[in-house]
Amino acid sequence: MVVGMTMETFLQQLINGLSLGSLYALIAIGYTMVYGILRLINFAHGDIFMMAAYFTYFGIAVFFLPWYVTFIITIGLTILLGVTIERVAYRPLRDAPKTSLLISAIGVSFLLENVATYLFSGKPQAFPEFPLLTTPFFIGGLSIQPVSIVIPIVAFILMSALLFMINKTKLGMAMRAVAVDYDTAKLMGIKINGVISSTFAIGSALAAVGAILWCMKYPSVLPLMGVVPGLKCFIAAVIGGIGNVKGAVLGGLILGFSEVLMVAFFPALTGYRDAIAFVILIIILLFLPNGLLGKKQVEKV
Amino acid sequence: MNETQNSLGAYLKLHWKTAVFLVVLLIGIGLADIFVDSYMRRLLNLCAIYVIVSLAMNLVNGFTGQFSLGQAGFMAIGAYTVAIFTVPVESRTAIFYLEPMAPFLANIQLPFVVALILGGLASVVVAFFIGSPCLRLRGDYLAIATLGFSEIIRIVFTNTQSITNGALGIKSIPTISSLWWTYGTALLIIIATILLVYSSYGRAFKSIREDEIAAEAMGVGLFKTKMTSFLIGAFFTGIGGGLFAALLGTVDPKQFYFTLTYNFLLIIVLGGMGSISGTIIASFLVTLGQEALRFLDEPMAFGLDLPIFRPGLRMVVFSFLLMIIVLFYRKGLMGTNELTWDFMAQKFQSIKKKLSRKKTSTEGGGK
Amino acid sequence: MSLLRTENVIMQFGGVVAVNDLNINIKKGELAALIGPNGAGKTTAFNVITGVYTPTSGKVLFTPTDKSGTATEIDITGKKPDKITALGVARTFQNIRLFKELSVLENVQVATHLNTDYSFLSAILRTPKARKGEAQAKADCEFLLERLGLIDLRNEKASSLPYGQQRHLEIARALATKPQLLLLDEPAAGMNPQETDELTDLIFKLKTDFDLTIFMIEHHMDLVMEISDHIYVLDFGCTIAKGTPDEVQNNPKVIEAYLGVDADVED
Amino acid sequence: MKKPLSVLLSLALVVTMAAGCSSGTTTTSSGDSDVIKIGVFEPLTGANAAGGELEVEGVELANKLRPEVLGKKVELVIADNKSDKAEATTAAARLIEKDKVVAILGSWGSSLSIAAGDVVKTNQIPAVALSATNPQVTAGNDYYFRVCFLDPFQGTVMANYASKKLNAKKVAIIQEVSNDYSVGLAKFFTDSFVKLTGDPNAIVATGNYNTGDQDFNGILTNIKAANPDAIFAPGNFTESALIIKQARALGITAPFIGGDTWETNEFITVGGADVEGAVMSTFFDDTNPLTEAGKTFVAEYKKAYPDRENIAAVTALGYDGYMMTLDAIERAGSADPVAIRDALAATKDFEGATGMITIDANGDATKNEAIIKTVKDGKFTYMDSVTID
Repeated sequence: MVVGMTMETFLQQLINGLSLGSLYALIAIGYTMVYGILRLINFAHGDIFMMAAYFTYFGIAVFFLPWYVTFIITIGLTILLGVTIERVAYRPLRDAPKTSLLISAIGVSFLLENVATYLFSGKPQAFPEFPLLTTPFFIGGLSIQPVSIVIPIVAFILMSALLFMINKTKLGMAMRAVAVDYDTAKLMGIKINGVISSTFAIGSALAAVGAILWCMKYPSVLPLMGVVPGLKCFIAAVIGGIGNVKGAVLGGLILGFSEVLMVAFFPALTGYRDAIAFVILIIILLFLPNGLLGKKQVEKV
Repeated sequence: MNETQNSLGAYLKLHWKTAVFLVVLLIGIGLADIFVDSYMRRLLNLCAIYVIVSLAMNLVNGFTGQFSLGQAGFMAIGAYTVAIFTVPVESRTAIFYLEPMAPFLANIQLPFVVALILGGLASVVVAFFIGSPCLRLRGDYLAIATLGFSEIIRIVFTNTQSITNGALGIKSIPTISSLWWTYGTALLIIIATILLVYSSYGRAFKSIREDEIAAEAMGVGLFKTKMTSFLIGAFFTGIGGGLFAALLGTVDPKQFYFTLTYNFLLIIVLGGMGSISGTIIASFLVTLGQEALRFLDEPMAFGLDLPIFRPGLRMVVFSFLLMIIVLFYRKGLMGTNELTWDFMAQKFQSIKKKLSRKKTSTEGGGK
Repeated sequence: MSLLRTENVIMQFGGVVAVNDLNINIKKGELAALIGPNGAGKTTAFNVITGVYTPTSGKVLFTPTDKSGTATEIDITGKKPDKITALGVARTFQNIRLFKELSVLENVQVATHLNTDYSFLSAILRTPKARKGEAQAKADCEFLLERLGLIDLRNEKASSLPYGQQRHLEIARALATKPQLLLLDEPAAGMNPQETDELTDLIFKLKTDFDLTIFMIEHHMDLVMEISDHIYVLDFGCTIAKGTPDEVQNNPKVIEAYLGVDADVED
Repeated sequence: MKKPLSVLLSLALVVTMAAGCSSGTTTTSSGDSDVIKIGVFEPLTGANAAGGELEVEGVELANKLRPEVLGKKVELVIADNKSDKAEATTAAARLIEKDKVVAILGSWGSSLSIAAGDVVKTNQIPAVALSATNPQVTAGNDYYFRVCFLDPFQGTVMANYASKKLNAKKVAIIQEVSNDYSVGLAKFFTDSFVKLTGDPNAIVATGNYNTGDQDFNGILTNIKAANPDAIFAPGNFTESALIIKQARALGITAPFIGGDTWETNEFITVGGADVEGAVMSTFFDDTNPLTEAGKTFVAEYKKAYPDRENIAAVTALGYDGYMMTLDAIERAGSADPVAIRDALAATKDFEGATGMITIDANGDATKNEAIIKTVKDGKFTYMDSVTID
């Protein structure tokens, strides 16, 4: 059911899809990195994202810090949170069965949500406005918020930086080694704990950047705001091939565009929008179990 | 095979403790059914439903080692089947007041038991479609895919107005209040699970949990066996969902948000992944515990106006407990053990030994 | 008559060729051995035969004899491991893969699952057929445990057994699948000479008593030379020699590639 | 082999234990004490927490003003239903069985009230819904009453407003498809608006979203293309505020209209400048109380919460619910639940803060007046009151 879709409307939808997809991509990278190294679905990632949004909210709206100071503090605190979670909830279980680790991740997610509800109440908080970034400008009938352009740019820059780090630096090499073979990497004298902590630090920092940009575009902060983006971004990471940074970005974009375009072309189905991510997930898993850019994994016998 | 073992008499001789126990249990339920008030009755009913659903989850997650998070979705299917088919025809126009019920359903009303079983079967059918792609995949993908499916089910139920009444949900479902419905079903399902787990099929489930590659090399078909366990689990969960709908008298999609599954996860982790008795105990502990911890949400706990006691604290404490169990008591209450007579006798012996040893050691210290 | 044949089997992982052009032919009733230095691709060959890996190219052919006594050759290339086991190929694992949390008896019982002829519903309802099947399976398993000297340990957890007995249990478990071909992956690994001798005897006896054909990877050369009818030598994935123990022992390629380089492997 | 059946031991143990402790608790509270307990059944955590808290404020304020009836102290027992139906039925049962309340007030969120409906009905304890506007709350239930108007009425009010005041010919609807309130209101609005305009295609676009969604650009871009004269978007305040924000960013200038749930501070704090001019129907206006009781309520509220800028309508309804129930207890002359029910059903011209309340045969308050408010300078401002017969 397409009601006279004009070129303008279509272009507008593409812009919508690009900025949403880039946000998904930013968060998906964090999932992919942790999964690549620990083979763990970090269920708490969406909630780390949520906490980052609260940190920013408190910095600007409650403590009246300048935005740049707040951003730095937010990223710092989020890194601390992510690394602490790994330290407390994942590290002790590293040699335990996979299931225990997964349950622990779910537990952390559940705990963060409940703590946030308890501390900050279930009411939404208004995220401070950044008029410079949110006041739209118009090209013809197209409305574009500057933040919608900033998001893909930031996502692209961070992805490139990350790829450089992974491929060219010593830490990146260590990460790749741990990802390929945990035990051998250990024997090679790589400091596993350090590498894993760094991974969580980077993943959390990306979640923080994602949260700041997300809230600029969707300015309300809620304890459960991380749940749905968290799930969707994990799916984005799987679509692209989990463990692969470029794949996460690709997956994020695919997901963002599919959601928006489904709404655009099938307005009657908008109620099913949240289901689309899962439908794509199942299709991908059926036909490309390793995602679009993922490598086949062989189990050792 | 020894012929006498087949006779009832011989069986009773061998398991007389269990038989006596069963009789006591039935009398206990009967007494409870007569004497408890409706609040307690509701809680006890909820406990039994949690036993059913948790047991189903443990069959898949604990015994077969397949990490599935689709409980909420399967419950929703069972619950909606019961709701749709048992709501009295005459009150349907009032309930479906935004959009009338689809004509092919509008005049079908089934007895509760039929609807309940139909709900279980419906969730088996859905489970088959979910399982076909997912059970071939690596374990952690199953978790996310089942979670996803459970969300899809909820979203579909929200949007199919003429069948499920969408967000309005269905009310006026004839309710059950007697404990016999839930406890009777729970008992049947517990017994079925025990018999299954201690059969060749149960051992095949466990072998997959222990080592997929070895299991396959021993002739255990991975996909088929996982699927069997998954479908049985879905059936039980659907039944649990149906009872849930009949207990509450109303269903709507929001009840089946995926966080509902976390309740059951907590139960099986607490009770021990792969322990039937652990699951049963934990179901009661968690359900009754959630009620008992209500004071945490009340500002006036202990007669003190402490600001830390306010709504939300209960869930914080609860999720904190889950973390503690996962981190420090990874095996839960029972591990993979069962509370059998032998097990209890052993425990009793070891405690006795410990006590007597302590005694002697203190005596020794006194000299 | 050949029981197991492979035709030009190649197994490649990315750029690494783990098994290159493997051609073996194991006759019914014989005891064949697969030897070669570490990393030669022996276990990979086993994994290809048992279906854990699908070979990059080539064929695996198995000729089981059914109940009526007729033997048919079946292409088992790329079949699922459980299907291959059901046809009559059983195996043990080099790095012991027991079901650790299950009891000794249960470990063996799992292997009888493929012969269950009743559904899970009859198992739940404990129908006479299911009861009979269960009892029969249990009796079979206990018999096997008796044969492997594990009967007194039947209720212990598998993980609590000492190493040597775990290896025995692996064999018992494999036998419970009622195989025609038994693949043993280093059954004597980690055993002292006396245990190895006992194991040699045991393997020999089992072979006759259960009418087995055995294909075995082994590093203990004494054992291999003593009981094998046929030996295949693998190096870097290639078959460098095959023949009777005498022929292989005197093959210069083998001496150079294997015995010569790594002489202390015999210990 | 072990004796697996003996696993069942645990089950019996706990059943008997539970049965034991339950019989212990029920005997403790006796019927003829000198307090009358009234249950307050509200979501204090979860998605509906904000609304629940506002209603509790109203009930507590009323309790402070009138703490006694029939010479006995009235004690409020507050139960959190966690915005969750399963919890709701347990919480309601707990209020009745354990706390021995004689009447129940609440809950914010029609579906939670509906869930509790069977419990109050079978236990014969009267309940008064405060702001639950869904017809299903009282339908077929002799024990549920309410002090607010119903969704069909509210939908008609807003359709009239759109058609007559805004002169809208074409309207777009954005509904929260997972929220019964939103879906219902959208439907009643549609029916009424189509009837008013006589144009079956008067609704030019419909967008659905789910609770918790944050991105509405896709739906809004479609709506922008349909170019409506007004947009009706009943739903949760959080999502609604975001919808309006994103609409304005997309360059949509059509006015937004909605229902009573918008009237919360969060709607304004989240929506900021963009929700200026948004119009909604509601139950009560603190600057123009319709009755004497309304004036008293406003004065007392300002005394109790001097720093609050405005008073939510649901708080006034909480106040009314409590006062009406106490009035019924007084008229019944006893704290017997069934007598209270009968007295509630016979309520006629009770002067509440939100207007005169008469309970009709369905148990609903017959109110024919709604208040229309708009957001002006960051405040909910009285615009109009609409009477429909």
